[in-house]
Formats: sequence, C-alpha cells, structure tokens
Amino acid sequence: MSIIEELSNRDRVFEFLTPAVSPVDTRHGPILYMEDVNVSFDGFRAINNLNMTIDDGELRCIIGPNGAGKTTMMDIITGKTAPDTGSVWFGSRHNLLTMNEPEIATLGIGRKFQKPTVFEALTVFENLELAMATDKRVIPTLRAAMKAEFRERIGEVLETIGLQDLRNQLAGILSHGQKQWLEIGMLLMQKPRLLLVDEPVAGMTEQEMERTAELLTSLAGKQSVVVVEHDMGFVRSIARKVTVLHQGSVLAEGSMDQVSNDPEVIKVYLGEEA
Amino acid sequence: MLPRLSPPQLAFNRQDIIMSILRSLTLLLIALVSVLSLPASAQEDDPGKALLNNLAEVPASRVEEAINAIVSSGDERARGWLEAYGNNRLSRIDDTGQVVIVLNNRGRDWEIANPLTGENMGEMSRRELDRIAINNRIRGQLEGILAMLDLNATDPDVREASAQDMMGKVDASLVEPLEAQLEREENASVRNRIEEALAIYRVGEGNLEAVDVLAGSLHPRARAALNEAVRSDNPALADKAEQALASIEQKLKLNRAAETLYFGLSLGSVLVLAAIGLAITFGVMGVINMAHGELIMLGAYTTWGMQQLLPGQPGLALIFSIPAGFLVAATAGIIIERSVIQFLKGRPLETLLATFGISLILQQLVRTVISPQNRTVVTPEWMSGSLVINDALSLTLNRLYVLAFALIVFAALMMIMRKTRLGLEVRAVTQNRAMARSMGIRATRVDIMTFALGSGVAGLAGVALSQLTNVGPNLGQNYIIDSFMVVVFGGVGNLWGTLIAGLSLGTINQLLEPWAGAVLAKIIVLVFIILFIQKRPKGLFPQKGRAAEG
Amino acid sequence: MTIRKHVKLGLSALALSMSLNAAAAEDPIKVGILHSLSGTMAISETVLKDTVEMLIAKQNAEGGVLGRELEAVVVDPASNWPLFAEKARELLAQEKVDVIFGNWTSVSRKSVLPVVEELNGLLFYPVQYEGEESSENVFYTGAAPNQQAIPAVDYLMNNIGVERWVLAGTDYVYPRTTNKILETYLMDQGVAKEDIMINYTPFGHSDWQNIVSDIKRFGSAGKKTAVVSTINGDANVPFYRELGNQGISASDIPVVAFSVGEQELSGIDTGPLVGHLAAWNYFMSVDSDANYDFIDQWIEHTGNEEAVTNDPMEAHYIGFNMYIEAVKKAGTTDVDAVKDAIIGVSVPNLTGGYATMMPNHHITKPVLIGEIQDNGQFSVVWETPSTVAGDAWSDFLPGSRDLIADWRKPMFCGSFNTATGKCGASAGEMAAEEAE
Amino acid sequence: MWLTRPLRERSTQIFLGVLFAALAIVTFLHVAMPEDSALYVSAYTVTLLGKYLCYALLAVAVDLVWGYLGILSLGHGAFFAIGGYAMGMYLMRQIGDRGTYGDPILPDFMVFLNWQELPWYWLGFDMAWFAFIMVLLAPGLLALVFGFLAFRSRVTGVYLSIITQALTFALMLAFFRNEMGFGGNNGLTDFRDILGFNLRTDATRLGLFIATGIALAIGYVICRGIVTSKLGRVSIACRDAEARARFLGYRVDRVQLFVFVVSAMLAGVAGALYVPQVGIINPSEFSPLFSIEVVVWVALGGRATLYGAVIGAVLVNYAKTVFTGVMPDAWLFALGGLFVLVTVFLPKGIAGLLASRRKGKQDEQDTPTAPSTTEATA
Repeated sequence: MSIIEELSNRDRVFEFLTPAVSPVDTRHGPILYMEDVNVSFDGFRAINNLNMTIDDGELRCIIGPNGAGKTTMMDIITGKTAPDTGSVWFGSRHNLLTMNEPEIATLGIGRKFQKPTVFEALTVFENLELAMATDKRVIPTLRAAMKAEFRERIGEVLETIGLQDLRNQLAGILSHGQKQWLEIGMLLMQKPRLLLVDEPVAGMTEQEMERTAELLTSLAGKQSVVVVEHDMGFVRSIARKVTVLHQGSVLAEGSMDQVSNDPEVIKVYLGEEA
Repeated sequence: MLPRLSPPQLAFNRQDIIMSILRSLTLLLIALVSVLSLPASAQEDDPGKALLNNLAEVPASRVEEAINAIVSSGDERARGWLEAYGNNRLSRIDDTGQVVIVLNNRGRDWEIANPLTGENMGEMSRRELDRIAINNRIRGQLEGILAMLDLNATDPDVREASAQDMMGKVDASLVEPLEAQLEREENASVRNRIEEALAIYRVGEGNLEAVDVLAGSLHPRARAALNEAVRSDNPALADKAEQALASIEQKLKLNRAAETLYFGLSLGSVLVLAAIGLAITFGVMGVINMAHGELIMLGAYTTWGMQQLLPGQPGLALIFSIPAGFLVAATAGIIIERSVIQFLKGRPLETLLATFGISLILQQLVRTVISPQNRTVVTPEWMSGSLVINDALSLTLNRLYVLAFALIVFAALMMIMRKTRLGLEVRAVTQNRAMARSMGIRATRVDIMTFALGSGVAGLAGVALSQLTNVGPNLGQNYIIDSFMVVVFGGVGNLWGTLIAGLSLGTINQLLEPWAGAVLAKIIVLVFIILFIQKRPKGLFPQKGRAAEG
Repeated sequence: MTIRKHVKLGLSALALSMSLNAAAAEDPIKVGILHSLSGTMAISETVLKDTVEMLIAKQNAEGGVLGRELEAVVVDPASNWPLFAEKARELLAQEKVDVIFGNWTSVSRKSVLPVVEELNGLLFYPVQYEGEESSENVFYTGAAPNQQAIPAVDYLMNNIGVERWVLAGTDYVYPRTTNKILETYLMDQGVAKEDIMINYTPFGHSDWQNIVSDIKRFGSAGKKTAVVSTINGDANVPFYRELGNQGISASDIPVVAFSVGEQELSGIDTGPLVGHLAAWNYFMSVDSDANYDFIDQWIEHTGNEEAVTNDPMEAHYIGFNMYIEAVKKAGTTDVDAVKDAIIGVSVPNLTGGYATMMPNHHITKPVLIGEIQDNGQFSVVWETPSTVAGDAWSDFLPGSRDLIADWRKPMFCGSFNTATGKCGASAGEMAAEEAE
Repeated sequence: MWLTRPLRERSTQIFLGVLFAALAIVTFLHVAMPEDSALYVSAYTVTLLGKYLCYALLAVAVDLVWGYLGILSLGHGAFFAIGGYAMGMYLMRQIGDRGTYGDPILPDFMVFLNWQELPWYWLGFDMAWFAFIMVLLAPGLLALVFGFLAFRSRVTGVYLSIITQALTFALMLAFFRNEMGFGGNNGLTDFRDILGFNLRTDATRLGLFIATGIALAIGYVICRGIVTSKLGRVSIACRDAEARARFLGYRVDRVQLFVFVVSAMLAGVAGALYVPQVGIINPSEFSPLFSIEVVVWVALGGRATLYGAVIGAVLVNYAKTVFTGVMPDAWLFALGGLFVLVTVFLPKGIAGLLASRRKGKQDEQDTPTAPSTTEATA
C-alpha cells in the first residue's frame, strides 16, 4: 500500500510550485526565428521560402488573403506540421523542428486556433485548470490536487476574460465569443513566452473586440504575441508591426500605414477588400 | 464382402472385353435395326435381361465377369447400363427381382425405368428397391472399360479424354488393342496420350525407351510411374528415371510458382469482392457497416433462391442472380440506411454498434425463415472443373470466373465513381457536405444511393461466394473482419487501394501458407496489418489533402 | 408449458425467488435436453433436440415408463462453452432433471463434465469423439476412435489397397487425437513416416487451394493414396468443391470422412463427390425396417419430406431406449440405481442389430463404410462382420495404453491402470465422493 | 489521495452501498435459508451472479477507455481472456496428479497429445502469487506494447477500433492452435481447487462470488479515482479535442497509454475471476463478437458513467439467461434489436435516463459528461 502513502504524502513539493519560466534564451536576438521554410501538400506550395523573426515582447499582426499560409505557418511553429526544408528556432537555443507539440507547448508557445477549440464536456473552470502551467506528465497529473493558489490564479484569469459567473458551466454551452475568450484565457493560464493567436475576434461584438484589443496589447511586452486576423479595423487598432503573407511568403512588412500603402499589397490583398 | 481379384484373371477378362468391343462395333448396325424392330412382347427373350439379372445376382467376387458378359454381349444399351451401375442407379425390385434403372432417387419414393425398353415405370417406395452394390474398385474398372469404348468415339476430344483416363490403367491385356488403336488414330494429341499411356505401362515393365517418352510429361500418373521406376531394382532404369524426374521437377517448379500466384490472386479477388462494397459504405460514407457480411450472405441466398426457382438450370439461375443479388442486397441496404444509419450521421462508432445489431437480426432471420442448415448451391457445368494449361498446371474454373467477376465489378465501380453524375455527387458530398448541399445536391439522396450501391456490391460478392463456400447463416461473419482489414490496409476511401490491398493480402497469405500452415499464415497477415497501420495509420493509399483531416 | 416453467426459471435465476421444482417434483420423469439451438452449432444440434423430443412423445404415447410421463426440459447453451456448464447446472440443480441428453462438441462435453460429476447426474453423449475419457456419469453412445477411424483405415488398406495417407483435420482435439491414434496405428502396420501427411486447418476454413494441390502432389508419388478427413462441418463444402474442381475423383484419391454425414451433405452439391467415403455406425440409407420406420417417424415429426437422419440421431435413439430399459430394470429413476442397471442393457439399433452398454459406458456398434451418392445419401460398401465395442482408452496412445474403464463394483473406475494396478486419481476421487 | 477521493463522493458511496448490500443479502439467503425455502438462493444462482459481476467489471474497464478516452476498444475480450488463461493455467497446475493420466506435471491435454515436458511459459504457474501477478501483468503488457505502438503513431477512432478487433481475432486463431500449448479449442477445464479450496463446493463458490464483488468495488473505485482526478479531465480533454490538449502540453499518447493499460489489467482481473466460476476458459472468449457485445453493454448502461456499465452488463446478461431459456430463437432478435434501439434512441443509455430524471441538482464530478462526437474524426 506504499502507493497510497506516496499519494497522501502532503509535505511533498510538487514540481508545479516552482514558477514555470521557460529556459528560452533571448539575450541575443529574436524569440522566434524562421528561415527559408518550405512546405507543400501534394505539389501545392503552402509555404514558400518564408523568412520571419519575432522579437521578444513584440506584438505582431499577420495578414494575408486566404491560402496565404497563415495557419500553416502556425502549424509549423507549434509542431503540428513538419516543413520540407528550412529551420525554425525558438530563442537561440531551441530548434522547434526537433520537438513535438507538447514539448513546444511546455517550452512556452501557446496557440489559439482559428476555430475556437475548448473542452466542451468540461466546465469553464476545468478548462482553465487543465491549461494551467504545471507538471503535465501522467502520474503527477493523476495525483494533482486543487491548491488554493491555483484557484486564485484561475480566479484572476476568469476575471480578465470576464467569465466568473460561468465558471461552473460546461464550456459547450458558451457563445462563440465566450469560447474565444475562454481559449484566450487558457493561453494566459499557460504563461507562454509566445502567443500565437489565430483570428481572435471572429464572431465578437464591438466592445468584446475592444477588450480583446486591450488584452492583447497589455500582454505584449511581457510576452510576445503573434496575431493572425482578417478584420482590418481590429488589426489597425492593435498593430505596431504588420506582416503581409502572400502565397506562402512574406510580401511586405512594416507599420500598418506602410503596408497598407504598399502597391503590391493593395494589389493582392486590400485590392480584394475594397 | 469385396472382390479380391488376382491380376491374371482380370487380364484374361480385359482381353475378352477388348475383342468383344471391336466385335460389338461391327455389330452395331444390326443390333440397332434389331432393337427398332423388337416387339415389346419379345422382351422375355431379351438377352439383356439375363445379363442384368446375372450382374445383380453374382457374388461380389464375380462381378467382373458379369460386367464383361454385358460388354461382350455387344448390346448397344450396355453403356447406359454400366453408367447407371457406376452411378448407383441400378436397383432391383425386392419381390419381382426385376432389374430397373433409378431415374430419381430422392425422397421416399423413387422414379424408376425399365433398362431394357427405357420405358418409365413410375414411382416405387425405396423400401421395395434393392440397390445393386458397387464400390470404388469396380467403379475404377468401369471407367477404364468405358474409356476403351470412348477411344472409338468420333469426337477427338472425347478420344483424348478417354486416352487420358487410360493413363495408369493400362495393363498387359490393353497393350495390344491400344497399339492397334495407335495405328488407326491420326489425331496427334490423342496419339501422344495413348503413347504416354503405353509408356507408363512399359516403364512399369522395366522398358528403358519408354522412360524417354515420359521424360517430357508433366502428368501426375507419368511421374508416379517414374517414381516407381526409381525404386525398381534395375539400376539402369532407376537412374534413367531419376534423370527424367529431375528434368520434370524443373518444369514443375515454374508451374508451381504460377499455381501459387494464381491461388493468391484468386483468394485476393475474393477479398476484394467482399471488401469493395465496404470500401464504399465505410470509405466514402464513413459508416462502419458490421452488417456488411450479412448483405453478402443475402446475395448468396439470392443465388440459392434463384436456383430453386429455376430447377435444373443452375447456370441460368446464376446469371439471373447477379442482378437479383444486387437488387436484394441494395434494397436491404436502403432499408438499413433509412431505418438506422441516417440517425447516426457523423457518429461512425455508433453506426458500428447499430449495424452489428442488424447483422445479428439478419442472421437469425435467415435461420428462422429459411433454415439454420447450409443451403445447396449447385455449380453449373461451365463453372466446374478446371482450365488445363498443362498436365501440372490447371486453373480451377469457378475461381477463374470469380477472379474475372471481381475485376469487372471493380471496373464498373470505378466507372460509376469517375464518370457518372452519382459518382460526382458522392465525391462532392464526401469532400464537403454543406458545400455540396448549397450547390443543390440532395445529400440525403446521395447517401441512400451510395449505401445502396455499397450494399448491392456486397450482394454481388455473395453471388460469387456462393460458388466457393457454404451458403449458410454464418457466411457473413467469416468475411467481415477480413473485409475491414482489406479496406483499412488499402486506405479508406480509395477503391484502388482496396483492389491492391485485397490482391496483395491474398497473395501474401497463399505464399505463406505452404510453410507456415493455414492458421499461422492468417495470423501473420493480421499482425502484419496491425503493424502496418502503426506505420501508416491511413493505409497504403491515404486520402489526400484537407478533406481527409475533417 | 415448459415456457411458463422457464419464465419462472428466469425469475429464480434473478435469485431470491422460489426454487420451483420443490413442489412440481416426482410425477413426470424429467429429461433435460442440452443442445445448442442458436449460434454456430445450431446447424448440427437442433435436429438432436427434435429427435429426443420425438422419442419422448413416442414413449409417452406408449404410456411412458413406470407409469410415469416423460417431460422434456429444453435449454439453449447457444454454442457457448461456459454456458453449457451453466445450463447443465441449471438442469440438474434447478430443474432436478433425471437425465440429460446433450452436447456435440468435445469442448462442450469437457465443460459440462465436472458439473455432471459433481451433481451426480446422467448424461448421454451422442457424437463420435476422440475417446480418452470415461466418466461415471456419462454414457458415450457415439463412436470411439476404434469404432470409426481404425476400421475405416483397415478398409482402405485391405480393400482399396491404400499405401499413402493424408490425415487432414480441423485443428481441435478430436482430429488431433484421432490422427495421433491413426498415425501410430498406420506405423504399426508398417506404413513409412514419409507416406503419411498430416495437415490441420482452422474452423470454417474456406480456402483449400493450396492444401488440395499439396494432396494432389502427395498423391502422385506412385502409391495409392487416400485422405482421411476429420475436417469439421462448415469447412467441408469448400474442401470437396476444391477437390472436385482440381479434378481429384474418388477413384484417384478417395476421401474418407468421419465428420461428414447426411446432415452435412444436405448442404453440398454431391454431384462431384460420388464415390468418396464416410465411416459411421449408421447411414440413413441402411436397408432395415427399423430404420425405415424411424425415418418415417422423423419425417412425420418434422413435417418435411426431405428431412434426413444421421448417425448422432441414431445414437440418441439407442441411448434413449437404453435409458428407458435401465429405468424399467431398476424400477426407479434414481441415478445410482440406473447407472448400475444400464450396464449390460442391450437394445436394437437402426441397422438391424443390437447395441449393448459396456461397463466402460461405451456401447457396441457396427462400423459401416458408405460411399457418397449423387442424392446426398451414402450407400454402404462395407461393414464390420460383427459389432465393435467402444474403447474408452486407445491402445495406440502412449498415455492410455494401459488404462481401462469398468464401472462395475469392485473396480468401479474410469481409468484403471493395468500396469500399476491402481485407479487413476480422478476416478479415485469420484469414488471418495461416492463414499461420503 | 486520488484513490480516496471517490470514497468521499456521493455517487460512489451509493454504488458501493448497493453492491455490498447485494453481496450481503445473497450471502445471507444462501447460507441462512433452508434449501426448500422460497427465499433460498441456490449455489447455481450465486455462481450466475458471480459471472454477471465479472462481466460488470469488464464493462467498467471498457467504459473507462471508451467513455473517458474515446477509445472504442473492440478487443477488450482479449485482455479478459488472457487474464482468464493466466488463472486457468494456475488452476490446471493445481490439478497435479489427479488428472485422468495422473501425470504430476503435465495437464491432461498435453499428455494425450504426448508432449514431453512443460513449455517454458507454463513454468511458475503452480505458484498462486506468480499466477495472480501474471493475471495483471500479461494483459497489462500486451496493452502496453499494443497501445504504445498505436497511440504513438496516433492511430485513433475507427482505425484503432478495427485493429483492436484484428488483435483479438489474431489471438483467437493463435489460441485455437494446439501447438500453442493452451489446450486448443478445448481450452483449460476440469479444475479441482483454488488456493486449497475445492472448487466443487458451494462454500468456495460463495467465496468466489464475494471476491468478485469486492474486486468490482475496488475496480470501480480505481476507475472513479482516475476519472475524478485531473487526469480524468485531461482524458476527456484528449477525447474531445486531442490537438488542443497537445498544445496545452499534455502528452496525449502517454495519457491514453496509461489509462488503456489500467483498463486492460482490470479486464484481466475480471477474466481471472470468471474462469474458476464458469469452470472453463477457451479461445472463444477471444472472439471479436464477444468484445463488441461488451461495448454494447456499456452503451446500454450509459457511456462515461462507470455505474452505467455495471447496470448494462448485469441487465443484458440477465436477459440472456432468461431468454436463451424461454425463446432461444427470438433471443438474437432481442439482442440485435437492443443494439439498434440503444444506439439510435438512447445514446446516453440508461444512466442517461436516470441523469435526466434527477436533472437540476448538479454536482461537478457526478454529472456524466456526454462525450462529444468528434472522437472518430481523427
């Protein structure tokens, strides 16, 4: 019955009490670094010699028409898709191409999907609990106990995403916008160094958008944030630096005004918008 | 009990037979006339009667003589009698002692005919009838005798066949007449046969030249003869035969390889047939239809039903049951789709459970409605026997047809999927349901059609399988798992994959079988598939692009 | 009325409900029928259930026995081996039946055996089997290997002159044991090892191409070759089909089957099979009045003109009559009394002779060799001059050479070792339980 | 603490209460009541109930992986059977020289297929402790290897179901082979005693029945402990949104593997308790149909609610007992119909009905969380 003792051993210091700061080394240079990345699905070139760097604490917006390769790019960064060629570095130490999703996630890259994906069969509270930066290995997870400080932490996040009253509702019944928020909340729980946010404001009301904008901007600095968004208004409201993707490679980069005046961009992108 | 003949006695008899046959042939015309002019009353003094009674009465040990007596009588009805005798159709009526030919020996009352006049004598309780006993040994000799008779047939094929029957059956008594036959015979292949037949005998006699004749032959009996020669105490003969065998073995190797390949393909074709319907319902619609096997079963039972409707014409019935089987299974499929599956959209694992229930119901239905027993499905003439490439390599016809059938069905399906409107719609719906809908494709209708198609094809498989295996309530179960293996191995949603997977799995299985044994071979294949799925979770030919992710 | 009984039974199975038969007791003699009515074995076993029911009806028409009616208690073990044991217990413990007729497969018998022995019941087992067993409580009315396999092989050897043997069987204990016995027997007869080919296939094996072509090859070695088939039920159809198509006729390589009877043939187009052999102790085609009466009865009972009879049915016919006789003799249905009384009882079989219950709980049977005819029947081509007594322990297996069974006191032992002069443990234990 | 948590939870307390009450009542009625009393529970019934409990434990094991991980295993019969064989081998060795051939070492079937000595994998099974460890280890190991391969390469949904089916099918064929040395089709039978108790006495049967009940209780608590732990929630996360779970940093394959192995071991225990009670183990327990049937028990009882699995298992098997007696022909219709009706009209099973009854008062852990349907689309 030693297991039981083991389990009920209260004065054991659990790994997750030690703050989860990822050992990412950004002393010299960017936090994310992509070079000559190429991906093709049965002949179709989704990513084409993509080169991009994200600096530590930066808030970057990425825009581009459908099929420009935005989502694919995120897949590559998060380890979902392996590129055919090229290199992707997280900080100056971690070669992301050698890692799988969980490792990359624990390393400190959080991702919000285009289509909000939360655990519908779990409550809002539980969703956040699972997202919390703790020891994610099997046995510790089995033994994990709900400590007061966790409740506080979750409480704070609930505060930020404004879902306090819904904490015990199944995430399945949330509105589209609320799911978006919950997912963002889950990202916050992860305490990532780099957030990849795919179309965060789709299906949000005006004020919801504003709050999202505030949130994201407030995050920047502490963490690096990469936002993929179609809504130009929103992009303009948060963007400091904008990257335009087209046919899998960088078409233009710069401030919103620069890119939106770039003839190339207007042709392929804003042109369509207008 | 059974006759123990000493060869000389037999030889003596054979001598008679041959002579008499030749005589009988010359007498034929006269005999013919005589029988035409024969008044019914004159039956009493019909020599045939005595002959038959004799055959019926003599103790088993002297049956030969009785037979010979019949043959040498030159009576042209002899052949009919002997055949009837060979088929256990010669009986005698207990009380009158009259010998009769049994036309139909099913049920309690048997239909009989008079062997002399051929007139039908109506039915008679089997209690009243007493079968005239025959056994394999006598039957073997009968075949020899009848073969001799056939050597004079006008149709060269018949002559060749009979000459082939002679192989290994030749003995001293037959040599002379056969040589005579050889003189008369002008058809080359028939001559070859007769020569081989003679050679087999001569090798047995220790004749060296004869070995050369057999050296080229792949015929098992020739090999048998040589094998014996090898064991003979005449060293010269022995090692000559040895060499001959060696050369034959060389040829055989090739033939065996070809044979195994054929076995593999044929098994593969069965797998493909069984699986291809599933490839549609499972692969295209994502429905895990555990009742697929039972749909196959329905097809098989349709064949049986057809043969009941068209008694005596199994071939025709089989042809008809191809469309019939398709329709029956397809209808069943539609019913299943409407009554159950449509409620389980996008819940594949649930469809698995529901359809499993359906399969149980269908099985029990057949058990109660038809019978728990297996049903007899007759193989039509043109499908039984085998296509002889050479003496060592012959392809069983029924499997050959099934193989062809499988390929045709596959081709047809490809056509439907590629060329027809339905195929287009099906692909559209599988790619993106909502989009297809919005483009005015009636998705539900497409579902029904697809499922019907898949089920129908299962029905076709059943029709084919009815020619290879049991038609019974468990028919389906024996194929369902294999079918899933094939589909998954080939790559879901990919017909080509299913074809390749089926054929290759079949071949692998047959290649393994000789040294691994049937069971182990199957196990190995299963394990192989399991491991393969680990390597390539989406099978041989995975569905490409985003559609597959969905 | 059995229906009602079973509803009750269900309830009692739910537990905590009345054990019904306390009241219902005595008057009728209860005959338990333990044959699968569903599942894979239903094919073979359903007819046996009907047979017993028919026999019971007949017996009752004749006024039952000891002035008591007989009553059938039917349960369905559904071709599920553990369920056999459970249902046997149900019959004996809940229903308190006086005797059980049942089982087909060896495995089902093996699973029932401990139950019947524990609850001291009576079981009549009607199917030919591998032997190597003799239980105080079981009566084996089917053939033991020496009543089927060995005579058949003798026939092939002496009358057909077979020198080369293929022993093909389904991979389970009956073929395994039978082939072991035959192998030893053939070798004792001076057959060389390389002249024996043994092959096992799984249940319901359907692809025989390779094996049949092997047999063909094996048969072309210049010696007369025969196949001794212990292939089980379903696998036979494709097997014979393949034989026919690969052009192996009965006169080239005869196949003698031990598990193919009229029942199985009714599912095959026998055209290509004419002349192949089967060895049984009974054939439907046997020309005896007893048989014809039985057949008429059967056709009447089933109401199907095409209905066929087969060997296990005869076994039940014999077993049933033996039981009746034994009960009359003992004047009671008390199990132990009947067990004593039945030894030595002999009743007419359907082939015009008599069957006697031997002290080893096996019976005497004639052995018939039949040739398949185109009407799905067998025609008898050979039979043993006199009946053969079933041998529980084969003389051709090392383990059991010295064992004999005799259930008469004082020996009273299912596996008495003539070498050591001691009784095998299992039986000893039974005797011990007896004593308690 | 994850193990003790369920004990403080109402639903588990109720479940255990009912279970132990049942055990106590049956025991009492069997022991204290006179044979002829209307309330007497015969040894036959006790064993029957014992069998149901074994199935119940198996069903719980299946529900753990299917309900909470979305892994529809059509091969759990294999783990059940292997556990059974481990126990069977022990019981075989216990026969000792009391077999028909009186061979002190070799089981009867080996003697008459004249095997010379015991195959290596039979060694050690004469010792109870070894055998009982194997009961856990053998199925666990198989699950570990199989699961490791499958989950690592992300075989999920339909594909997984089908290869689990292939697994048990292959094992069935293998165990049918007499060369395997597990008695082929006849399997292992004619057991005498277990831990020195004679298996053919009612006392032993009662003991086994109670043991099974306790095993079920423990198994239930373990499963409950897992699903109410954070790991349980992670499992559900993996079930419903595998990718998301991965991006949160969970090693989905490890989670699946862990739960799968635990479940396999429970199945093994169920099998081990099943064998001495029914008195035989043979390859037909490996048959894919059996495994599918188990899944249907769970579906009927209600997925992702462990107690539902228990209800389903007991109900279906009780029905089976009754119907195979009353109307053998109609039985399969009934079973088949049940499958269809449950999946189509009762997707949440009986437990679902109960839950919807006591709607309103929600209790975080207790409410069965209906699995979403994305599971197979992987």
